[in-house]
Amino acid sequence: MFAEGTEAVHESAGWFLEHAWLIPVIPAVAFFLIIFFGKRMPRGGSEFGIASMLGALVLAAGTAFQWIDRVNSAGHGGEEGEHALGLVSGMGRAVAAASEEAPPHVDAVSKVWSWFSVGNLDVSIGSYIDGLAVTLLLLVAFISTLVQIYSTEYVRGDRRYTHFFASLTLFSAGMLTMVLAPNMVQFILGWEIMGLCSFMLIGHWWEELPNAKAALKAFFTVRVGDMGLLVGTGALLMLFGTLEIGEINNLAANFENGDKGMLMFAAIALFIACIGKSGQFPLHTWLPDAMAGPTPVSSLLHSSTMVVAGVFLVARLYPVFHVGLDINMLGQDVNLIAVIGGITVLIAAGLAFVQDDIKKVLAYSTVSQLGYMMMGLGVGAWTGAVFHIFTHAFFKCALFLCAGSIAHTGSHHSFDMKKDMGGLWRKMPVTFVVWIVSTAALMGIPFIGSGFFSKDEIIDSAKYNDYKIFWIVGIIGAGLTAAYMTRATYLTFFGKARGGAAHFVHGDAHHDDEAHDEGHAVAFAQEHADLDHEIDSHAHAAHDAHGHDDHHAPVHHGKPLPFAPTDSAWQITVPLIILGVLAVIAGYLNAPALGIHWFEHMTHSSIGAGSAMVVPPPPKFTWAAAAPGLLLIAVGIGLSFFLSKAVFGDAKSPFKGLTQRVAPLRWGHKFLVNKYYLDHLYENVIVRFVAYPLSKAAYWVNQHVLDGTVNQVGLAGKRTGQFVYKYIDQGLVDGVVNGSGTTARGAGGQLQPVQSGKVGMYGTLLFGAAAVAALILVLVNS
Amino acid sequence: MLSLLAQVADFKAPHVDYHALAPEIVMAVGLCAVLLVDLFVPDHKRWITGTLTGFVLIGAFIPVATLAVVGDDMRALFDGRYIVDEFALALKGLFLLSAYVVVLMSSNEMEEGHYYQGEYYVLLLSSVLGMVMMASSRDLISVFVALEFLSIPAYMMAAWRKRDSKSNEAGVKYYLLGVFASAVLLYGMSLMYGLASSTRLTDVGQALTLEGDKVGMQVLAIVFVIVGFAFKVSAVPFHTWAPDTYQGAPTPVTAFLSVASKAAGFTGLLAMVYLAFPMAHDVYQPFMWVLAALTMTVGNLLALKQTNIVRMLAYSSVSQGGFILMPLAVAGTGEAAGPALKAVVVYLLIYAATNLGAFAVVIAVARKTRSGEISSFGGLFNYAPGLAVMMTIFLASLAGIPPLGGWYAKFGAFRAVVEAGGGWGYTIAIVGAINAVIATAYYITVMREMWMKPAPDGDETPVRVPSPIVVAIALCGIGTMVMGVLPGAVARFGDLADLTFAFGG
Amino acid sequence: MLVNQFLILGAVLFCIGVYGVLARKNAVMVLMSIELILNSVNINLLAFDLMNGGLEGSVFALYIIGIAAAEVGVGLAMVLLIYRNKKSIALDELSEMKG
Amino acid sequence: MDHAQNWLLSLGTFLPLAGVLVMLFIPKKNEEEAKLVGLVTAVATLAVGIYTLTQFDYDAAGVLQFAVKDQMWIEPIGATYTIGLDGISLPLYFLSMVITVLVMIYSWNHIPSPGNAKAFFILMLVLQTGMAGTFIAQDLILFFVFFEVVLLPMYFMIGVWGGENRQYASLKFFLYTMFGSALMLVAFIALYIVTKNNSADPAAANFSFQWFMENSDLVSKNTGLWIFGGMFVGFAVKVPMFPFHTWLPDAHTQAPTQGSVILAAILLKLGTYGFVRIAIPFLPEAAKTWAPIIGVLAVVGIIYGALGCLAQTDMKRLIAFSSVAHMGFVMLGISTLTPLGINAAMFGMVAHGLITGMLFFLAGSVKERYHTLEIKRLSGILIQMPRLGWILGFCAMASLGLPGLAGFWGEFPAILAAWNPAGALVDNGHETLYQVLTVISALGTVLAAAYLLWLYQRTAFGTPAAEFAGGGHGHGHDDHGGDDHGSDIHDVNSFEWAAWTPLLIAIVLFGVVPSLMFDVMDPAVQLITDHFVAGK
Repeated sequence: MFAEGTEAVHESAGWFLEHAWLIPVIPAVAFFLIIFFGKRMPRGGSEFGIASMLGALVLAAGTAFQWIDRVNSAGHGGEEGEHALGLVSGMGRAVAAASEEAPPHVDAVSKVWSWFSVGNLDVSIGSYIDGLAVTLLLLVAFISTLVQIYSTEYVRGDRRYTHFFASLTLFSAGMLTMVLAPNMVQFILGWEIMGLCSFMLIGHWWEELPNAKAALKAFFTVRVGDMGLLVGTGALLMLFGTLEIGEINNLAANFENGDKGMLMFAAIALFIACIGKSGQFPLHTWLPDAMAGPTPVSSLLHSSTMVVAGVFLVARLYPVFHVGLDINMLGQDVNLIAVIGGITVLIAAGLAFVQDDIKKVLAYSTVSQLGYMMMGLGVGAWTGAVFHIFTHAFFKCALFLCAGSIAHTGSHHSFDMKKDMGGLWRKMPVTFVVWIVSTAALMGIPFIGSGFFSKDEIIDSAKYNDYKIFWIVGIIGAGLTAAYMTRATYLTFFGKARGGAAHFVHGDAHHDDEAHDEGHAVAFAQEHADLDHEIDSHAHAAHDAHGHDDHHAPVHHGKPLPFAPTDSAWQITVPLIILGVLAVIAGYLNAPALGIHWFEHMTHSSIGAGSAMVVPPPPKFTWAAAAPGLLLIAVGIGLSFFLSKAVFGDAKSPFKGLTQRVAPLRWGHKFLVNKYYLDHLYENVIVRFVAYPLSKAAYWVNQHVLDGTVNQVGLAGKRTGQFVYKYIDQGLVDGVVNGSGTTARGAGGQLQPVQSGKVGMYGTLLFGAAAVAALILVLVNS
Repeated sequence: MLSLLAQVADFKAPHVDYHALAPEIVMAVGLCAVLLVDLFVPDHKRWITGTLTGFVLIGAFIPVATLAVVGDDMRALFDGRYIVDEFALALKGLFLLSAYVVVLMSSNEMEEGHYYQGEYYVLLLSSVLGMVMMASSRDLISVFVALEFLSIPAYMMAAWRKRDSKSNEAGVKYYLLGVFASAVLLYGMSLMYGLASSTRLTDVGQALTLEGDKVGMQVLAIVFVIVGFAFKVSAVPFHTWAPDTYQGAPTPVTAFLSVASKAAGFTGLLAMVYLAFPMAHDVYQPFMWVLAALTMTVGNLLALKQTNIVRMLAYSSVSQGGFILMPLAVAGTGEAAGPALKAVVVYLLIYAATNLGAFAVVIAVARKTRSGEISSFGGLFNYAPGLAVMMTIFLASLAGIPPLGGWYAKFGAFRAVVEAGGGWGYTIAIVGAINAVIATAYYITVMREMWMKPAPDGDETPVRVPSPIVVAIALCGIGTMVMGVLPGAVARFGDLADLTFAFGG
Repeated sequence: MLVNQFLILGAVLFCIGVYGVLARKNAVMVLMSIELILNSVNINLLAFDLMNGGLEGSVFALYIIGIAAAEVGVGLAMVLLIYRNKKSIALDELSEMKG
Repeated sequence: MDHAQNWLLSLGTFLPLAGVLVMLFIPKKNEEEAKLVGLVTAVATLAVGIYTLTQFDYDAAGVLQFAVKDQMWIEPIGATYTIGLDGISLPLYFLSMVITVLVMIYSWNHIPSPGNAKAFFILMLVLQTGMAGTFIAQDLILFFVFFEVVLLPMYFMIGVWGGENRQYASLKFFLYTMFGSALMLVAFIALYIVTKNNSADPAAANFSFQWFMENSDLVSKNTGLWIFGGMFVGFAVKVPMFPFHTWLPDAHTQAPTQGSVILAAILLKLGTYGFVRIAIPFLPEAAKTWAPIIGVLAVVGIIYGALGCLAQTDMKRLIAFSSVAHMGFVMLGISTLTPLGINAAMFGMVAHGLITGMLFFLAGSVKERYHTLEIKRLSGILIQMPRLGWILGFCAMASLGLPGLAGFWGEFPAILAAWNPAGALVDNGHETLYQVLTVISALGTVLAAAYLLWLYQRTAFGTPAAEFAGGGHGHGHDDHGGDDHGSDIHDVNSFEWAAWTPLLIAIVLFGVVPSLMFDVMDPAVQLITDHFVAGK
């Protein structure tokens, strides 16, 4: 039934490389095991999930090792290096800065079976292993494993514990399927499975309307982008007559005299899918809402899976985008990918400043970092972008898990930094350390954080590849990142303990239940997203009515609320520590600053090269080039810390602050005013120069224009639907039909008087008709 | 005077083929027998007349059958003025069987209504005899005589419920308009005779060439003759009598009129079209086209409005008449002549079975509900599922839904007009197709009553259907279904194409 | 020619008959008008016979006369029936069924 | 192979009628017996179908198998009794049998008001014959007859056992379809006459498909356009394509669950099947001209159906409108005239049958439990009936075209195919039009996600409305019985499981292994599309 694929398979490619297709199969099987047997297992099916992820991880590791072997042996062989020659003999841009030697070209290991063939289209299924795929495989398997372990504690006692693990496992399976995909069909398969699982996971606590709506929004927004994926795939098929990714890349890289417009169209269409999936401007609005899901889900979604799928697609089909969008062509100072990525970097970073919800800060941070990756791909820094996927996964996952850890045992299940956090660094040391390390990585602090190496390469490439605008965007973004992360760090870990962190529950406003808080947080963002407002009160009423006794509070069933903030159980801390360590060291796999180009070496062949495609090699690292960025980072940290301390240190206690200042008020109004003015000045400095013009406006635009647009589009769609239905369908089209019936009956009525029942009338009719007929026919015929 | 005598002396009795005439003879004898029996049986045994009539009809059918089996060529009698061929036999069979079903339907009606049974059957038989003669007539005189023979008893039967003013009205309207139409027809025939100097249809056909200096007269003759038959087949605008008469007449009579009488009208029309007008198609075809289109459309539109089931069926039969006319509107000569003739005959056969069945169900239901309103059919499916299903079958067949007979009838008609082709052919086909849909609307109204509405008075006691009516319904039902599923297998009527030649055309 | 005058006579009779049928409300008058039409037909037939020297027209006319008698017999019987039920033979009153 | 087991198809098609005959003699009050006979007949028919599956020669899926040929049926008009099964017919033929059995199982304790199981089962069996017959008919007249046979049973099914507005809906259904088939019949006859008159050997003319396939070049372009137009109306009404679709929402909404399922699963396919089997191969020249029109209408239908869905407040009506959109994809696939597109369309038909059929089952069960399908009033199905809720979610996902489930293989290849319409269409300069259509149809997938998820979020998520809160799971006061609406609410019962499981499995199976169907259909489809390669 299955025909062995014809793709060239190196005779000794290695067992793992050839059996990489098992990697997604294992979690997929586990998914069904969990669905069918999970409830009966002692640990509710989580053991299947974790075991499968471990299995996948082992296989992925094996694959990675064999891939490394393969690259190394190819490097020694040397004869394959000539494939990459075109790379060096480029257009003269930045060639001088090229690293010592061109890495060898290594063929991907492809193992495919015919899935189905229809018409003249053959679709295969299997695995397509190269450096890029290996990177993501390892990453996904690894992060998924950790997140699953973390989740065993985090969602313990949840009423849909088993479902949760099933979804997580399927989610990973989907991502792995996509990563391995040898052709576009399998790619879409994995892509959409992820979309489905994100829907299930974000809406995990679907009893709350906002969660359900967030899930809907996530799926729907991504689906809007998917339109591009379908259309773009169609265009690729038309252009190249195949859907095999390897062939497409080859043909695109050597695209000489085909329909260039169509290729550009395909690239744009595909990129729209990436915009939706990777939360790029202007379709990023679903991402913060998606925080409605349980924190491990946010962590998984935002680090290694789902959102990087879009970036992965661009990286995977890089020749299509590179050629289609004229990246690295002389005279092309901007291109769509870079522009979208750049805009995303800035607006998301700006937005991160005004968030109170720690997860939302991280969410916008993710958006911003994804913007970096896109921008990197847009300026030709393929390696930097892919490496940024790699490093970002570790530290972002760590950050989210930290946030979860804080909420779990630190802040009384709240994510509100202003209300429920502060001063936690003493009480949650492990979390704190991991957070600090990961934040450093995110900020791009040299040597402490892995983010430095990857981000810096993107920024440098922008500069050396003559994309000056994006170089500026990059360093400003780096500064902003540093600043908002400092603010978040300060709010969370420093200053006075507030609210939940101080073990103070705000009366009735707070239910003892994480989901509810998350729900409220999301509800804010969702205010405009309601397709139908009328249902809200209804749903809430129903919710209140049925009480909380059987609710899904993650912890309450398991153990009593801890008395004071403290680090969580080992299931949470161990993954945190591992991730924290990796957040530091992962960067050293490719540290141009230290002359390490190992990662580039391993993945280089995945970029693709050909007569129509010349990607400049990464520039040589110089501290001078990195200096502006580092300077801005430092400024960002310093300024932000200073301002945060000033603003939040006092301003968060307006009552106390006021009473303290009420007495001086009697003596010197002016002094108070000044003091007060100072507070506001700080606020206003930030707000005016950073937050207000940029963030507030962006947020406003975001909420009212973009989000509003999304919702308005939804509403408009619904209204159009109603209009079409009411007036056109039921009125016109149907009306014509019904009308014709009425007409027929009416005509019958009109005819009835003829049938008067009078014989004389009948006779007249009889003879009259005959006479008329005779007259006409006689006239006609004579 | 001498010469006249000399002619008498030369007179030789014509050769009479008694086998060919056997059906007519059997009927004539039977007619007398029924009349006599009626005189001598006591009142409470008058049902014997009905039974006897049935036997007479079957007896007359036997020679029809034997002729069909034996005869592979046509038998011309009386100098070609009376011809027995397959066409004639098919229609004779149709008339006899229809009449038999009508007898089955009538027996209880007549018996329980205390009508003059003997006379009724005698009239029925004579009318059928007229029809049987019509099928063979190939001469103006015999056509006319047959037409009157079948009509005059029918006038009386329509008025059979003497004390019911509606029945009287039905009879009088039918009579007056019928006679008037006959008179017009006769005038046309007289002109034809003047043109052809012969009453034989084939001779007339030679004369009506639409050439020479008497074109106006020819046209007038053709139009008047067609009008006469159009009245008989109740084509619009000569249909006005039909609804009133159908509604007023006793239901079995209505069934008889709407099926047998109409078929007889078409028989005469066919004879005229194929033998007398073949060269005048420029005149009769446009006329027929207009008639067909009008008949289908007006009949349908008026039927939509009806609330009385019989009146609805009356208009329905008007519109069905339009479908039967349709092939004649474009055919009659050339390639399409054969299919058109076939289509008409097959249509008549299938229509007879279906329509009679529908009337039989109406009679059966009316025995319980005592109402002719469509709404009285409400809930029939609940208390008399058999009747409801049969009625559904008949109505669906009338609507032309496969696999019931009606579809094949319509198919044949459409095929004939499409085969004739040309703008006129396709246009009438489209008109017909649209009308087929409109027709469905009112048939389905009845189905809806039966299946989906509750009984109007809530009375759901089962209907007791007398066995003759059961037999009638069963015969019609089987006929309808068999002709739908295996239309090709219905005896030899499939080969009617040869008939065109049998006419000598 | 003589025949034409017969034919014209026939036509005139026909028209008078038709007018009678259409205009008269009295059933008996209508019957008589129909007789007029039938007789116009007879005149036509005989005239054609005269013209063509055949006999068929005459035979036809004989049939028509016979059948007309039968028709009128039936017709009068019906008129009688109506008269019994309605005490009127005005045709306009026969419009119980319509539409 | 030609005449091997040529009784098999006749048996499979007419066996249900034998069951009907038996059932006629069962008194109306013996419901159990009637149901048993009906079910046994359907199962026996399915067994014949399974046997057919096993005997089918999959390597020769392009040729007719189990064929009865050269058998005259109505000699005078040249109608033959030609039947046969090839790769295009097989899936639909078998699907019709499966659906009938499943619907009967479901009906076992779900006979809708006003009862009368005997009549209900008889109608289903008659429907089964009509549906199966349509797919095996290889003669235009035979096809037409079977095509029409399904009309009346469905009319009664809607009209007698339907919802409040059933009479209007059923009448509309009936008249619409009649209108289409009347024109279709005229077109059939015209095609026959034209080929016959233009043929060198008119005596050989008959109505078998083979005759028309062999003589498709005898029809002049202009005539062909008109004839195609007639067929187009007939089939388009059945599909239904915009703007002939307005009967569908009414019919679906008012039909009993079983009726909706059969309607969605099989009856709509008669139209699309007609396009693939009859209109396009018999009139290839006309098809080239009509294809863009079909494509445009299909895409309009996709968008229009989706917009219609968004406006609905009734769950069943929403599903009904979604059929318009889905059949739009099928028609889009057909309009490309490529092997890929037509294969996609064929796949889409089966997938839509499975998925939408399943959705209608679910709607029926929801209605039975809540006595309403108002989306506003429903919520929290997942809490009260978790299993049913998950199945609903599964089907919604399948319906919106999630890869890995059957629905995807109808939509995605259709979109791919629309990018690359047949060479003949490209020659005629329609390439750009088709590309625009592709983009718009892709928008349709987004809207599909919107309305289905919206439906799902509204009905399944959240907490149950107070009026229904009495029953179901997870509330700690399950058993108070009570007199509120909620007391009917229980999760999926065993009959429902029995009826649904095969569909659910099939949705996954065909989603994962689409080659199961593509391999069967492809050879037959290739034959049809030979006419449309570039330059021809």
